[in-house]
Amino acid sequence: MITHVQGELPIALIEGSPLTQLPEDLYIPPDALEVILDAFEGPLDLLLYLIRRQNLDIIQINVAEITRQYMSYIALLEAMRFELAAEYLVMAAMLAEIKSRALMPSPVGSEEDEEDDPRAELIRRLLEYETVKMSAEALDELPRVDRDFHIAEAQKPDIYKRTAPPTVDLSELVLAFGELLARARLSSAHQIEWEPLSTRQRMSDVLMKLKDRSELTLSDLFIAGEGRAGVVVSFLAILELVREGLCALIQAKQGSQIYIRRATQDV
Amino acid sequence: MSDIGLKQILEGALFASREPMSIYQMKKLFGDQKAPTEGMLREVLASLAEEYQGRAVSLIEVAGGFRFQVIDVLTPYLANLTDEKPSRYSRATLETLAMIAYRQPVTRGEIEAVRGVAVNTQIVRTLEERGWITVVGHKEVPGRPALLATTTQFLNDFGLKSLEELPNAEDLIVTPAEDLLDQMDNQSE
Amino acid sequence: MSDIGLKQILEGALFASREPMSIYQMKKLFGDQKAPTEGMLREVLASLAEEYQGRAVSLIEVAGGFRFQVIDVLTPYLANLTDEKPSRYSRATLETLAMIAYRQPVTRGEIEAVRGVAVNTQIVRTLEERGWITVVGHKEVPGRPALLATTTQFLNDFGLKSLEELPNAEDLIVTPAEDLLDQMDNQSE
Repeated sequence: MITHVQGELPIALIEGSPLTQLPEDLYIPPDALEVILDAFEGPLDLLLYLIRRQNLDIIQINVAEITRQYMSYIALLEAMRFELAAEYLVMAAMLAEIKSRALMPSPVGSEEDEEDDPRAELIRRLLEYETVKMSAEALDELPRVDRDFHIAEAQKPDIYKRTAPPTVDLSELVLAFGELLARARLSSAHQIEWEPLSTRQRMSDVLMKLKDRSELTLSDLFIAGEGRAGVVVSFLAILELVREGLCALIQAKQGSQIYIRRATQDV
Repeated sequence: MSDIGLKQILEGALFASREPMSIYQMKKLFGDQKAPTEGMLREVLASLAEEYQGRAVSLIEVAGGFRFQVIDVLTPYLANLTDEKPSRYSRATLETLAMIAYRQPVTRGEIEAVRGVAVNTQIVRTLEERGWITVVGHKEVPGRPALLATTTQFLNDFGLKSLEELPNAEDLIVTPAEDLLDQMDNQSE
Repeated sequence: MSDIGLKQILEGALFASREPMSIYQMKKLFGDQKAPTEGMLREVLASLAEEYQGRAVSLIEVAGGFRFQVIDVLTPYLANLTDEKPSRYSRATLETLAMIAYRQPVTRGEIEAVRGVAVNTQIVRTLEERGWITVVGHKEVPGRPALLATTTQFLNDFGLKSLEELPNAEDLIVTPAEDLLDQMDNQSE
């Protein structure tokens, strides 16, 4: 008899909806593979689920079939999550070993050493993993700051507040950004083009002005003294704001004043 | 609201809030439930202020609303805690500030996308409290995330007249991916 | 200290600080003056905690020291103030954190061995930036992998006084190892 864990083991949620069709053994249909890889934390997690919930009989698994299918995933996965598929494959290999040992008659009179028993090793790992899984759930249930409780705080008197905060050198900031860019490049296939800084600053300025007033006219944003370059920057900033859906342009009728408003859901 | 009193709700909210709390925000505490009137709120606030008479904090009204404040006479004691030399900002904080300075106006999600790590609320708070960044609006996408930008104080503190004076960080990248790949290619030849 | 009582000084200092305050810091409040003993401080803290019984905030002791926190029952009201949802952590992140909390100090390799999957660098970074874990040393094996452990802030943020207060995970598992092995034996017969 299989003893069930008390209470419900968490059922995997895929994009908010529960996964209803679960694999009956370690074979995962290729089209469900990605879902499974996301729903389970790895082969141990999947195996644990199968044993606890589906009464999986490890010995009865058609290991040859699973192995063949796992091999075909690898081709499928080359671009995706290869290392994870490899981990599932290692699990399949381990099950194959267990099965082959079970099928072979053990030599008469020789007591099999517990330490050599791959089943014992697998079970040790499964239970160790299950402990971690349960601990993680218990940890998540502990009351946590800013989620379950809040720190009580009162405004400090002024002098107290004026203690020197950390200073930052401009070069540190630039370096930090440089490193970020380098890192982002290493990890992303394509480079995104960004607006020049002057435009981005003007975008912030426009949004800042819209915080105090519900709408602005174009002329509010063209500052005399900045000359043509200033007009161009303001114009580009407005276009970019509209493109990013941060602002809306409104004109009652042709030729009349154009207003800039904060974008709202219903505009 | 049955067993938790209005006074207790306001008291807790005032202590949880880092900014002064307006009457409008106090009404928001009640969500879909019927909110108390301004008159009721002010009445409870007055009685709360009275209860804190003689304690180490007092409830006061400032421009932005109401807040609890540590009484001034304690200043000399609190000052004893702060003689340590200023700490440094973490790398995460610097990178977040850099993202906001160079890519503003930007949402937290956009910063996270480039950094590849979740941006801790505390980091944004630290930079806001420092007066270097501010929320300039909200992006009209689900969740209406705040749009962050740097402030005039940021420019002042870094000795910049405008953002255009920020050095071009792309020049500083020591080993971009392409170079690394080039190196690998050369080695394999 | 003449007319301001010790209790009021502690009360004010506790409200002025976001971080829990240790006994050591409380002694620092008195600067060059003679500081009260730990015994005295604890006595006053106990009576302060009592005075706040039934109020919206309570005085709590965690690993880092003492702090005032808003009572739990008010959390749903406070949630109405913000659109932002508190951060949720993925199972992978929580399992990594659990491994570090329960098995510390532990290397990434050791976490991977138990979880059966690679530990994403981002997960470790997220936990580091959250201030919950830190590198406490290096294991003297080839590659000198970093040894990870939880921080005082982790305990503070989870409202714990020490690691011993972590829930006992072994109790949560119903089927002991032997039973599982028996099942397999029966099936193979």
